Amino acid sequence: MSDTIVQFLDDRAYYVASSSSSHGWVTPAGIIPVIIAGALFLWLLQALPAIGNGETLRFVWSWVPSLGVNVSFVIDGLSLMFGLLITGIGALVMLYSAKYLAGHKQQARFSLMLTSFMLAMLGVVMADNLLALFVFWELTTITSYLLIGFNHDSAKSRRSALQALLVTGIGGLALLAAAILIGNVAGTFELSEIRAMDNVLVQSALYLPILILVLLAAFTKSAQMPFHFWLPNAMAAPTPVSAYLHSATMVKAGIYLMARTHSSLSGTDIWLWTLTIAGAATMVFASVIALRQTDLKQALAYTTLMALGALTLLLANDGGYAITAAVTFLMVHSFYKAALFLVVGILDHQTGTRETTKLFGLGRAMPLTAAAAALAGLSMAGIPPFLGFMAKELSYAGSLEVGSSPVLVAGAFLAASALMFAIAGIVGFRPFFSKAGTPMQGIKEAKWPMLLGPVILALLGTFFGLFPAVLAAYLVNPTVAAILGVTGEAKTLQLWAGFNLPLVLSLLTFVIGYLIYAFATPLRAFLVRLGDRSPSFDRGWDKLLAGVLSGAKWQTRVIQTGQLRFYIMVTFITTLVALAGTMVMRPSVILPVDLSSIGVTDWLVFGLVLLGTVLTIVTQSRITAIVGLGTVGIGIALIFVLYSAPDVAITQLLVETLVVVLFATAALRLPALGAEPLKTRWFDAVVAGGMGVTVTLILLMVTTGPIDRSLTDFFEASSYPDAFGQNIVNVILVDFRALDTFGEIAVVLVAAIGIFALLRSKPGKDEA
Amino acid sequence: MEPLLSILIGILVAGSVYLMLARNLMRFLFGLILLSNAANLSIFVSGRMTPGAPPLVPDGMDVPPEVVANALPQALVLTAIVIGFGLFAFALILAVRAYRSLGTLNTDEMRVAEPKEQG
Amino acid sequence: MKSIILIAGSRLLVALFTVFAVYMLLRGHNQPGGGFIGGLLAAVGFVIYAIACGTEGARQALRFRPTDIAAVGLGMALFAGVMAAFFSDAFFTGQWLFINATPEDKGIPLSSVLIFDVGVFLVVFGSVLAIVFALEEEV
Amino acid sequence: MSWYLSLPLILPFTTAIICYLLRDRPVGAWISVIGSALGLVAAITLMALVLENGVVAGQMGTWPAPFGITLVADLLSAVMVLITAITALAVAIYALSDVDARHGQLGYHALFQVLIAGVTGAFLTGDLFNLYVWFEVMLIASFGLLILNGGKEQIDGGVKYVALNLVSTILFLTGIGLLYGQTGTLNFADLALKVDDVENKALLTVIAMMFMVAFSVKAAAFPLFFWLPAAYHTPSFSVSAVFAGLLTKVGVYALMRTFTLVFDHDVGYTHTILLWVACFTMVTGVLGAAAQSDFRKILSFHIISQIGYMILGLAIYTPLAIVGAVFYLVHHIIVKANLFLIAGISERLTGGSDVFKIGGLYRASPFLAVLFLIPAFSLAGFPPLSGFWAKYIIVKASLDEGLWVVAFISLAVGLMTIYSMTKIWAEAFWKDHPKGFEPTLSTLPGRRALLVPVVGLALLTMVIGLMPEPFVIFAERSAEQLLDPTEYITAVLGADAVPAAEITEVAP
Amino acid sequence: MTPETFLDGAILVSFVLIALSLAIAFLRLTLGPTLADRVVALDMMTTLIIAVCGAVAVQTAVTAFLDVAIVLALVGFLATVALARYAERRDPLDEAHADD
Amino acid sequence: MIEIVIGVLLLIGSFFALVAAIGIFRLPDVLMRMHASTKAGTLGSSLILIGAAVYFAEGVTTTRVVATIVFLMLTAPIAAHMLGRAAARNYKKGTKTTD
Amino acid sequence: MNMFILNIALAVIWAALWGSPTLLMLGSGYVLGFLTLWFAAPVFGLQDSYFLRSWRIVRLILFFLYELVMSSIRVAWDVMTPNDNSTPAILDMPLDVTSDFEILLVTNLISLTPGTLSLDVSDDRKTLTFHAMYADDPQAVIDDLKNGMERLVREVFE
Ligand code: NA
Ligand code: NA
Repeated sequence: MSDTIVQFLDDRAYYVASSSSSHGWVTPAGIIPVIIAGALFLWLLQALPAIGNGETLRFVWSWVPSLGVNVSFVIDGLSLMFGLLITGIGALVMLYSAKYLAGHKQQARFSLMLTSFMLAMLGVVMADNLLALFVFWELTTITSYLLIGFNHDSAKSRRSALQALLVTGIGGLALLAAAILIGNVAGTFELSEIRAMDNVLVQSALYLPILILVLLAAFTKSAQMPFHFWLPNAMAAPTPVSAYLHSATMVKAGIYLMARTHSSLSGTDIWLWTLTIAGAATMVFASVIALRQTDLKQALAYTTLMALGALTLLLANDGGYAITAAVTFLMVHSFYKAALFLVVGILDHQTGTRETTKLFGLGRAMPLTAAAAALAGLSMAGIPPFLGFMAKELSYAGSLEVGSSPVLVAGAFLAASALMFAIAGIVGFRPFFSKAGTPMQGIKEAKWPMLLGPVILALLGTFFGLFPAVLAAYLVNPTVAAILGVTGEAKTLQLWAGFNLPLVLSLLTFVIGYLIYAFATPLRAFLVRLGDRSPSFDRGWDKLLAGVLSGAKWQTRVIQTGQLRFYIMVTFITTLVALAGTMVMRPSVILPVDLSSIGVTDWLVFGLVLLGTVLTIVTQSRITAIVGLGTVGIGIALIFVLYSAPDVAITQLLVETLVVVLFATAALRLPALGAEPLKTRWFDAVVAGGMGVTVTLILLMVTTGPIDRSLTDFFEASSYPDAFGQNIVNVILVDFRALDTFGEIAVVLVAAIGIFALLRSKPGKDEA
Repeated sequence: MEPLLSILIGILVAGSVYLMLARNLMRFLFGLILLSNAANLSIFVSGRMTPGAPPLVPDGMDVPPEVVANALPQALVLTAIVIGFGLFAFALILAVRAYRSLGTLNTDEMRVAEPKEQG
Repeated sequence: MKSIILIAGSRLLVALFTVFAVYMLLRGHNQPGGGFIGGLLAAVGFVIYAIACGTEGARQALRFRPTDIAAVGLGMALFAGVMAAFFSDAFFTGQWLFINATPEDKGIPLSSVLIFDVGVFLVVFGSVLAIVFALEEEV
Repeated sequence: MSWYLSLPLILPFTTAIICYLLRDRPVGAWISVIGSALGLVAAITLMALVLENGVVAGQMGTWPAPFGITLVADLLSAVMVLITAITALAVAIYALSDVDARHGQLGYHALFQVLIAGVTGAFLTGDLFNLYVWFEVMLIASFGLLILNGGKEQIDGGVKYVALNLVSTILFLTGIGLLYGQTGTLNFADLALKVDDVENKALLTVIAMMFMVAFSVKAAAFPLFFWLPAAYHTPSFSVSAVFAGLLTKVGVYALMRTFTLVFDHDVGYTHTILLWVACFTMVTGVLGAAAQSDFRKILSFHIISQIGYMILGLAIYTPLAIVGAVFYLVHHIIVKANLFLIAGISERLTGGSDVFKIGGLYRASPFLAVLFLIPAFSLAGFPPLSGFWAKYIIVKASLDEGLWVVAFISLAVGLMTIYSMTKIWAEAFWKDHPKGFEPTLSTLPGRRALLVPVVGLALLTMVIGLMPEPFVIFAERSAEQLLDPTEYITAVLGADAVPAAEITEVAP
Repeated sequence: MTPETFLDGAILVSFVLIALSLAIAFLRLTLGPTLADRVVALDMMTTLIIAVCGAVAVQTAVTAFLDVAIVLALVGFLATVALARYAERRDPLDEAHADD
Repeated sequence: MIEIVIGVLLLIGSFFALVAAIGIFRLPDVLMRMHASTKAGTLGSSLILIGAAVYFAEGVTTTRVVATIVFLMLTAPIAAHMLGRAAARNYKKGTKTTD
Repeated sequence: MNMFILNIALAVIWAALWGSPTLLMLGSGYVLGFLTLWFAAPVFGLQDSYFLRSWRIVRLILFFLYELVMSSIRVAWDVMTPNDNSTPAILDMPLDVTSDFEILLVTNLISLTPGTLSLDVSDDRKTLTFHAMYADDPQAVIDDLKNGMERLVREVFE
């Protein structure tokens, strides 16, 4: 490891190196990601004709074949659409960021994380192997975490990052479980193979758990109620991140997952109703909250929630209209929402604020920004001839054909679209064109790298509104086919579909939407009052975390008490329960106990040890206890003497003597024993007695059974002839089992070293 | 003798557990000694007991002429005694050192590594 | 707490203990005894000396640091095991050399096993002394 | 053959002796590094041998099994020895900077090498009593390291550590005596055979429980883990790293060895209990971590939690589950040791270990940040790091057996692990230092020795994560060996020893 | 009565007497009252065990027990010295309470 | 015949052992008790050991027994002195002084 | 010279312990003894007065054994008879022997003989404190010891 590397990677050093070029934006850190994203975009673009023709491309690299995990990618309509959005918007956002963060001392890290995210996200939508998909899924979670916390010195950022991580983390784990179950049911992790098996999942006994797990993953990632709350908080990230991750791409990973598994999991009531209810609830709830916001970014965040709800709601169905609508809406939303986020970022960057109450009439100062905002806003508002209009029409059409409750679904769409209309005005129109307040002075138009993104995105919404057939042919139709698993279901994208119910609903949308826009301020005040009284999921999450944390603390206080006595008690009780409990669960008989061979010396020894033990226990005097221990030691040595173990007896005596010596010497430095409070000792006595009885019973069972002496027979036979020693015990120690002895003397040596160190340690800083 | 010794071991275990559950670290150490002894005796008794016949090969013979005590458990016990001594010595000196450092032998009051106010 | 009687006695005891300890060590392969017992006995002798004359005197008498003696002992024991490698045997295979061996009598045995036991002796001796000295010198 | 098995033991002992005799000179630390490097070579050689020849057994003193002591390496043993050697080398290098001359004089390097020898011995031995001896070698060395040059905290933690470990040791010893009394043998392979002939199987189960309790203390399983959080945050960082990496794993290894090879007669009872133990261990450990704010205390409780995963693998007792346990074992040693090493660097840079009272590391060094994130996210089970595969296999094994609750618990515990790791990350790395000072890595004295092992271990984590296939295949083969002991028994006792019934025996 | 049976009887009687002695010594050990009393009792017990070793050696015709006796003679001394030193060093005024 | 000698030695030895034990039990203070244990105890054990030496009647064993007795007689008084000195301090402080 | 004697003595003890007084055993015992002495050399204060007078030794041993038996019988009598006729006291006796070994011998022998128990030797080695069981006439007890045991010991080492 060379010092220069450390230095290079050291932030301060790096910052010094990079600050010289901090005024320009054409730095490696700024440009390389753009090049990568652009190249990937172009590469995907060239696959468009093939996919348009209904082909799919598949690449397989074997990764962990023994676990059935491959890195396999498939490019069909769905993944290509997502891939183009990811790389295309990615390239624009990265270009934008190159300027937005130019000179920021952590720009390089930012670029690295953002690029990593893009690649991970690309992996999610291209992966054919479910586990590979999971791997990329989790990578998006991690990179998202790091990006949300990019302003890491702010506690709010850190909290938001953690919240996002944990909520999507729950989903990630659910996805892992789902993947395993699906793999078990289908026998493969390859999604294309699973799709090819007709209804293999739906008919499986594990369908319900699989579905729940998959939806948990999708709902958390795509912020469906009740997991929505992390998304607005994620706006703590720099604006390019919000634009890219939290509106255009990552949050749609959940949508992608539902779309991807649509043909394998949908078609059941539970799929239909779960998605419908979650989608509708999210959509309506988010649109109401959106109106409450004064921060433009927050308002956009809630409309993103709304869009995600709408997409979920549409994916609940398997009708052609609904799915076509979903695909179209997904794309258009990505265009206009990314554009608007970037616009808000420009406003923030140039004016220093994102508050609707401060931003008015900037159209003159920032004409290009205003134009992009207006175009994107019109698309969002669903006004013809923008692509947003078509998406809305299809959505209404789709909602009218749902299997659940057309009135309810259409109603929800109506409410949401109207609010979307209003917010499009608030974000895309008012800051630039409203005369309701005085415009800020000295505001300049942003530089082109920042403008390029919103302008292109806004123009795309317009372009495809005018020429929907292009989009339909190359992307919408293949995507719908990929989702539904059958071709030809896609409905036509058209501006004029005749005077029908969807059109009526559209018109109604504009009227209501305008009213909301006009009365936005009083409405907001009312909603804020309402909101203060309503339960907040965000606060609920905090409470949940705090609850878990205080539960954890309580548990730790109860278990890890810091009291040695408690630890020992639990250890002994555990032992007692394990042994005595097993003796109850697995009873066995004690063979008859032979008491005839007990002689007078045996009783002598018994008495000696017993009395020594009792003396040690009852005395309040240290030295009496030590003497009592000595008695026990002598008694035990006597057992070894009487039962033919002279070596052991000698060793026991020597060791016991040393123990007494050490105790007596140590006692010179230690305080008197003192009495133990007897109140709690009865329980100790019960545990102790239980242990004693248990051990005795086990020993009786062992010793009344037969004994296999084959090892000893060998030692007796070989000791002298082969090992040249008459003391069999010693021969075992130094020859047959010399390794034991070697370890044993190592213990003795290390004990000495340890003790020496213990006593010679500096009576350090913290000692009295 | 095995049954009597089994009972004796039980008594040693009970006594040692009772001592180890005391607050005073010295009593814990007393209990430790007793428990070590009980464990050694368990091994010894598990190998069965033979009086008056140490496992020695008499001079001029290749193997013991008659039944001698089971040598293997004796070797194991011997090893265990010495190891136990090493461990005990360390524990005892640790107690001395703990008293010097912490000013108490009452384990309830030994709360430096895991202070009371912690979570 | 100096005791002239004990000091006088301990000087004699050190020698007696040491001789007896070595005796127990060497005969351990055939009679009760061996490295542990020998090492413990030798250590006990010096412990008595340390109690009588103080650890400073005992350390001087010992000349080497007790833990060094023990470490060398462990090295010897290890060497006794590794020796087998020179004779292409497994770790800790006993290597025997019988001096003056006749058909009836095996003669004087020299063996790696003895080296091992001496190692055990030294480890036990050194370690016990290190422990006792350290404790004696505490406070 | 037997020298290949002995060498991983001989080397650390030799190094320890030399280090101790030269303890007053600064070269001790370097001798420790050289010795560890040689140990690694020996471990790699052994691994190569086992990979080529299958289970390798050697008889110490050339006395035939089951009479003499057997050293035996199956794949599990070999990989544990290898990973021990890797950890040892990493920590020995780290110690060049982390351990000062004072510690060296008190015998740090010798104690460390003996610890490694003890751990290695425990992994290699094929004899129950010999296992006890190595446990004690390891234990006494850990005692010494734990209190080395210690202040109040270390002594206090040491008291609890010593007390509880001694209790477990004595239980283990008693269990050995009882098992010998019932079977008349100590050799694992022989035990595996003799246990089948034992008439009183109920009593055998009782004795098995004794071993379970004893090893569970060593492994820090619920509810016997108290000693670990009481002590692991107190010694020097290199010490706690090697403790965190290796010590509890020896307990897990012992559980895996005995409860596959010997005590497989009442799996429905013993392994069900292990299953409960595993779940409670995972949960209490991870909750304990959530309650902590000290860098090392958090990590300590996570050791417990992850021990739960390993025991879970053993408890489920299917081939895949054992694969998971083996994989987890290997992964966790690398990752956990590394995190403790990083904790040491963090303390040096920030001057504290309470994550709420330190900060600024991310700003200070993105390099260190990456080095932390790799093991931290690996520990949390994020793909594509080593921990992911470990977690995946365990979860899959539980789901395969329909153990929904167990799978749920392991996943939830994974989530809580993420929480703890991000707590460290957010507080120590992201947050600015509350006292305002800005740590710098590039001027830290001795940083090379501190960073080399961290980088090395992080790379290993990445390699396992990105190229898990050989490791999974390895774990599969070692699981096969564990569940069908024929190869093990044949290697130790010879082909004749295995009765026909045992050969055809199929793991449940 | 043959000499052999006399010897057997004598051994048995010796055992009984020594056992009795041990019991009495233990009583003193328990009663104290001073530390020195207890140590005297313990020392006495050590000496008695030496006697037991001698008797067992005769009973079993195994000389190995005499080795135990010799070791006991050696180390019993150490224990007594250590305890005596404890008794002497301990300041009775400082620790006059519960301890001894 | 030699059995009789051995038996008598054992009996006398154990008698003295008992005397010593009763002595340390009955005599009024610790110094008096030490008289009993030092003298009668040592003699008792020694006689029993001599009995064993006679029983085995071989050079090595006799050497060992003699060594044991010498050890005993060397150490027992030293131990008694150590203990007696400690006891005497309290003795002087407490009950009576002589000179 | 002194060392040489001690060394020979150790070699003899060594050979005796092995029970084989062969030249080999004596030789090895000598070597071992040499090593032991070298090892323990600082232990020995190298006083002179180490000259063996065997007949005086024998006389001392016999006298001592007689006293030991007598004292034990005396103790036995006192223990067995219920009345307490002892008059215990702690006495000081001037000490003429000077070397370590002599002091050791004197104090040990006094302890093992009737009615007396050595307690301490003063730091200047001039006074022996002992406990006497029958100190009706303290001076008589002291004189007895001086003329008996101490004289015999002194003569051995003269
Ligand atoms: Na089996
Ligand atoms: Na089996």
